[in-house]
Amino acid sequence: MIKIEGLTILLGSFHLKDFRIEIAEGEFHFLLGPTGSGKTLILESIIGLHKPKKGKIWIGEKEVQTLPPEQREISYVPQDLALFPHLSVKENILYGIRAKNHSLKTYEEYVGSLVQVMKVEHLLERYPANLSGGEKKRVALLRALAPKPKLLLLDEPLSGLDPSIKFEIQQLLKTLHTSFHPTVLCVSHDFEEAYLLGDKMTIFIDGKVEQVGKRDDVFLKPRSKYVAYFLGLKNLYRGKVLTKEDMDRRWILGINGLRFSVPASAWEGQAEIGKEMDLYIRPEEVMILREGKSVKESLKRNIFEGEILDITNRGRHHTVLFQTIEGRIPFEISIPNYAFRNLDLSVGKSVKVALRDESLWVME
Amino acid sequence: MIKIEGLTILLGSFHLKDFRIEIAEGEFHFLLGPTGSGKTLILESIIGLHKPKKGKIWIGEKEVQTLPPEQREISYVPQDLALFPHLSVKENILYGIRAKNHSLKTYEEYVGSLVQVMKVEHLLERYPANLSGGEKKRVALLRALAPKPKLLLLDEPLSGLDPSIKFEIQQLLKTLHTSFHPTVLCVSHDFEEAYLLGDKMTIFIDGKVEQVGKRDDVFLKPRSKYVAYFLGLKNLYRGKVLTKEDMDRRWILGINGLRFSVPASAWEGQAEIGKEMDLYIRPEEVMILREGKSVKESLKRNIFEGEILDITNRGRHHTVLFQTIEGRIPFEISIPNYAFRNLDLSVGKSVKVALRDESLWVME
Amino acid sequence: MTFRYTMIGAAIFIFIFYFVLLASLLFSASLKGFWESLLHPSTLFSIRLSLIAATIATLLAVAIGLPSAYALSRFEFRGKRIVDTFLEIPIIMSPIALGASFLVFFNTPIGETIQRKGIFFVFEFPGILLAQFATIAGLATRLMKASLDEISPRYEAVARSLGSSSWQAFYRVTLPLSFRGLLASVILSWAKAAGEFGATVTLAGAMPGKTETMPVAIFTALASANIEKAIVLILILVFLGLVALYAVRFTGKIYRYD
Amino acid sequence: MTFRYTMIGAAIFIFIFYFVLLASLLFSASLKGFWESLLHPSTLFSIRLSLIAATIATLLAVAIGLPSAYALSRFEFRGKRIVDTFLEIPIIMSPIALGASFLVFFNTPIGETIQRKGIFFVFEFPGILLAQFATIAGLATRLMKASLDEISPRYEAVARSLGSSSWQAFYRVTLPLSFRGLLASVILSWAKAAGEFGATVTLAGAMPGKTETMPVAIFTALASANIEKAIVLILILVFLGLVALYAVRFTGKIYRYD
Amino acid sequence: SSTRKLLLFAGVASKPPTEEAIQDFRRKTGISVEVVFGGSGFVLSQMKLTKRGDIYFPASSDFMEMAKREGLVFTESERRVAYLIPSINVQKGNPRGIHSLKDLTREGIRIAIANPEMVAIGLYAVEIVEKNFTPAEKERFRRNIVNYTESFEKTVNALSFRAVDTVIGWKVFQYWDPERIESIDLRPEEIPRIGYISIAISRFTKDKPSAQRFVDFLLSPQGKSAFRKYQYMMEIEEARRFTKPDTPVGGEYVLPKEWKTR
Ligand SMILES: Nc1ncnc2c1ncn2[C@@H]1O[C@H](COP(=O)(O)OP(=O)(O)OP(=O)(O)O)[C@@H](O)[C@H]1O
Ligand SMILES: Nc1ncnc2c1ncn2[C@@H]1O[C@H](COP(=O)(O)OP(=O)(O)OP(=O)(O)O)[C@@H](O)[C@H]1O
Ligand SMILES: [Mg+2]
Ligand SMILES: [Mg+2]
Repeated sequence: MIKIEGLTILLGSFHLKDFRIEIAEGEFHFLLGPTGSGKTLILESIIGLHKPKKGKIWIGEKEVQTLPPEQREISYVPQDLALFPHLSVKENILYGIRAKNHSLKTYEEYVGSLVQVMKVEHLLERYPANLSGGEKKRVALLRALAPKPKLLLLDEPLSGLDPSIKFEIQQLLKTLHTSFHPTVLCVSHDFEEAYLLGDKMTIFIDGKVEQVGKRDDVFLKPRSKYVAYFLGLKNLYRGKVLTKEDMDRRWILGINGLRFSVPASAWEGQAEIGKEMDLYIRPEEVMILREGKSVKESLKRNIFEGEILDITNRGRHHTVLFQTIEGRIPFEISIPNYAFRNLDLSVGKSVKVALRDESLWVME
Repeated sequence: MIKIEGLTILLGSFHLKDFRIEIAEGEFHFLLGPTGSGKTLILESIIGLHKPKKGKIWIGEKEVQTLPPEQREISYVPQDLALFPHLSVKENILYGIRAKNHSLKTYEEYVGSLVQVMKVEHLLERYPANLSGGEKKRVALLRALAPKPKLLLLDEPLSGLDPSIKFEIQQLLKTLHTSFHPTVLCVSHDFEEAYLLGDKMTIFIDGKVEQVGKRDDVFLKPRSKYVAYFLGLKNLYRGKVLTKEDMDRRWILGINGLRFSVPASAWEGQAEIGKEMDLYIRPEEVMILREGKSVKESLKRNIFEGEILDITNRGRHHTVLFQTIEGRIPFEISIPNYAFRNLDLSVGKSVKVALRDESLWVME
Repeated sequence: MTFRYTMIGAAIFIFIFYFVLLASLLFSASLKGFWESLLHPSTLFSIRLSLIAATIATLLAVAIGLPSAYALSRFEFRGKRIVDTFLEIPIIMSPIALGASFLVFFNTPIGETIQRKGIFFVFEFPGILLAQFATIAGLATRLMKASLDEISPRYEAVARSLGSSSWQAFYRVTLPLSFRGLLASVILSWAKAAGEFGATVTLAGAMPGKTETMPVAIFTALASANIEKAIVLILILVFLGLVALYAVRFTGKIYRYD
Repeated sequence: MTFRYTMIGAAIFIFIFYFVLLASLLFSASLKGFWESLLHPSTLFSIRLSLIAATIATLLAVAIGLPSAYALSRFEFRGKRIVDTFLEIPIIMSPIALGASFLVFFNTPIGETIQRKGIFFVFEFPGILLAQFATIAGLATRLMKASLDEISPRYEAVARSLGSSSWQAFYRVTLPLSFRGLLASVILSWAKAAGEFGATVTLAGAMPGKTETMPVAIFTALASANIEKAIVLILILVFLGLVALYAVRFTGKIYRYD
Repeated sequence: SSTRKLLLFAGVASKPPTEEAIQDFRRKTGISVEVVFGGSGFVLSQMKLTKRGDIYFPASSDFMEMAKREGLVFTESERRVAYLIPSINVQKGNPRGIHSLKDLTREGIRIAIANPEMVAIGLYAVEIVEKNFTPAEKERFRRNIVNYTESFEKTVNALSFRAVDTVIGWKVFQYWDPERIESIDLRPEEIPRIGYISIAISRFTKDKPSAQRFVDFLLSPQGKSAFRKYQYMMEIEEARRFTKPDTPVGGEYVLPKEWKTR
């Protein structure tokens, strides 16, 4: 649907080199990067509002980088929405169809169903100044979708919203995508947002594409420390491959004298013995063992003894900061409230934890 | 430490009547409200930058509403930080001590320890323009704390940040509060932030204080539908008290023909039979029963049969949309990934769920 | 609150300063002389001439200034800073010097050719337009640029992504959005054109019944020792200006932007 | 991209328009006459007088305009809109009308008392200051207000919460932060004061060696039919103005604000 | 050409009679005259710069001398139109009690004269002072001068706006603004010269015969009547009533060095 190659943007002190991305028809693709990483500039280059230094852009079969924005058939919802304040909601929505001199007739049914899905029937005669934040977002999305664009670009559609409105818009975007299957490229700096809505995502840090993939591929298998850090992942440790076992199906990773048994599937490449790698322990997959309770065979490989340093109640779950006795490796463990109530934990208490295979991931 | 009574702000079309709040010494108090609800205006009234229509403000024993801001001894960190761009980090930090003509000597040790806790030693000679977002926040906090204010006001200190920086600042605020115990009033529209950092909070919707309390009192026991909605809580249902049982220790709440057994402790007041109330089911405390597995006696009171309508993977956990067969009541259930893997759920599957007592809360 | 009162006091001082000036004009005018001077054909001619000339000059300044303002507000191009600097030429240049420069220019071979082959400016109506245009073009461009700067370029961006050409985005979106601000700029420029004296009198001359605009008529009234008439003319000019200023204030913003 | 080129073209047109005007002046000046006129004592006097008068008038305008600008930028007070409107009086009022108004004012009982008991303005050096002050006070206030508007009031808010009084917050924070913008406003006002003609000549007269500022000298040169000298004086004035404009451009912002 | 038009550069001070004469002229000949008014020197600059115009009619004789010197007018075409007598002009009612030339040397009298280097009446004023004052009186007189105006109509303004107490100007001033100005006649022996205003045909004329017709018209009885209405003295005899019989008309007076400003 859309393909970008070798996109190079130089603007003042900002440099972006050889950016590439590919988005399939109907895909909801997220472009994730920290603030100021150039996400908006990339969007503007795709639309044709910014002339990049270099690069090719295809939409469908057509190379578009020489076309003016109005011929690219890309709709755009900027972060500040930019609803036309001098036009009513209805006129805002119909702007694109009118601008292209298309007949309103042929769009009637489609726009009507959009209006219904977006629940804006009662707003049509109002002006943008009289809409609430969530209503504005809905109208802006509707305006962008009305002329049936080949591609829809969203610039941080969920940031800066009150949590309740945020939730509403999330739901709406989901519904919208399942009902109308537009091809969407959405920019954000919030991974959780991307995880919730996106099919695929491109993570983009310091001018470099760090990882492209399905949302779970990224979340469960971050390809680098930078990605992990960007996703807000904790419990990262540098270790070294000591040996392999179980017919090379598992490796033993040594960290501070402790031995972690990691399934080989946790790394796509081959790892020789002696190689240094980052281990990531997923907090919500660590199990705190209840005294006296039996443990499944598969969990016995990675059992560590340690002490509880801190307990934080995070409302929907608790976070326990645990530190191994040997090696003094601290890691965070996240446990559901009902489990926490049963465990009778307190700061300073000695406990044993078991690491499920799902909790382990290595990175180069 | 600080007490406000009858604060009334009229500004253009904005009206706020009789706002009151009380914050104890050393408390980390959150003022939560939706965007545009007047939080910043309240802060400005406390500082003395906005002259409210009416109202009394005490800081310590002193009534301050007639004092100019510079005599109120309140420090302020605005949302945009407003670090003085023409002063170095060091000069920024010392601004308050200098402005009051205090001797730098007496503050040396205290400021030194602040600088250490905040990890800004290496930044002292730089200018604000050359700091990263997180560094700027740290310097702004430090500047506000340096002159030992009686009260520290923070205006949305965590909004608009990249997730990784956000996390860093959260940790810092926690450390800061545990090390120096300043009295803090922090404004936010994000409950999760407040939950993580605040001791107490005031929730403030549509010009009305809806609830004041410890963070868990608010989170676990929202006093009204508005609060619940603001907290982003789902699974709210209107029901009627049918009977009481177990020596009035439990009520039976009827919703769509289903009977929910609610512990009387879930409501502070007395509820007569026939009274209409809102029931809230906490998603993370609902248990999906594994076939054939035995159920604790205490859970047997609220077991419902139904069907799975939808499953959403939210990364750190899964959300299951469940609907009872009888009464067709839909509710969201949140389960940890490891539990989800064991349950073998799929859309359309029939399951039984049990509601723990902790999952039930009623509101008027 | 002495700080506040000092600051506001200064603002009030400026107000009183200009107010007293206007008041003393009113105080000195005689009612009888007023109607007589006002209804005199030459006064009526000057009023009409000033209105027409200022209007045409303003239209010209808008025709050229609006696109310039747009270019300066939206585009980066080589020499932008120099162009921007040159907009202030009429501010730094004494009007009389401006007018004299035109006379000098029309004395050069190019200027002569323009006059011979095309329009005669010197001592003619087009000369008034040229003098007023030169005086206000910079100001008008500056003011309109400020109005356009207030309109987020995202509106145009969205309009273009929805299929509008850059022209359409300009007149369907940017223009209506900035209309009030542009109108205010235009009115202010118009008032300045209507008050232009030095350049007009130098280039177009003080020719009664031909190029004698209001300010020029004030000058000739003063110079031929007709003070009553001068005061009346000043009052009329100030009145026109105040009406224009009031119109500017009246053109508050309709739309709240989000 | 015809849209873009049309818009930029218009901007370039304005540039060329003013540029040709300046160029034709240079083209017409004779080098010999230039040095002669420039070094003539009366020219040197006019230059000195203009520099001194414009500087003092600008200082006065800043002394009163800066607090006014601050009040207009930061405070709400009754009559704010009227004050704001009156800042444009010198724009809408022809300079010659402004000067004449002063003459009228000093002819009223109050004005007479001021002159008799205090300072004589008419045909005196203070008259130059008054004329220039009246011309630039509105502009200076407007420009300085714009500079102050750019500085977020939060800086002051923070400074005050840290213990600075409103005065201290003003001069320790707001002033240094807006310094560059204020400086640019001051320079532009200065250039306008230096180029002021109509009001000065009407109020302060054109007495050589006493009240003959540069623009007045240009006028007297023209009025005594000494065109060569007029051109040279215009060139000097324009040169001074361009230096000032260049200084304005040069005072770019030092601090990036966040 | 069919619609003949003349362009006249005229001193603004004699605007009312000039306009009337132009109207009469057009009625009589069908030739319309467009006129650029202004300071006499200013309009001369305009004429010089634009190389246009048919007739030059300054309100002060010295600019005519300059025009002749620079060859901007045909010297032989100059004609005197009206005669002017210098006098002391004071505010109406004579609040400062100025009755004679000597009164101008009193302490605190504010005097304006026209710029003697540019304007004829200024030069006349200097000559009057030089001729009638002792050096001490002259010094006091000079101290009282607050302004040199760049045109003589500005001197009238100065008086009308009561910016000065007195000016040495033409006697005719009192008729221009009779509500504010009155003239104190000089004694005949105090008047060194009779002033005049004259008209001449411009070198740039393209229609010399018509220009000549206008000049002739102005000097005809009909033309003169317009000026008479405004109390101009159109014949030398009228002027002689205020002077000694041998007082010269016009002529050269070299400005003493001490009066020079440039
Ligand atoms: N017109 C411009 N001139 C110079 N630099 C610019 C311009 N526009 C953007 N930049 C710089 O380019 C970089 C990328 O900007 P961009 O707005 O694309 O970032 P972003 O990833 O969208 O950030 P955010 O999450 O804050 O929206 C920034 O450092 C910005 O300062
Ligand atoms: N100076 C002002 N004049 C008129 N109305 C104002 C002014 N300042 C704020 N308001 C209005 O008062 C209301 C409350 O503003 P305030 O900034 O206190 O809200 P807030 O709760 O801080 O919102 P946010 O979360 O967006 O910061 C808003 O509706 C705003 O539009
Ligand atoms: Mg962006
Ligand atoms: Mg706020």
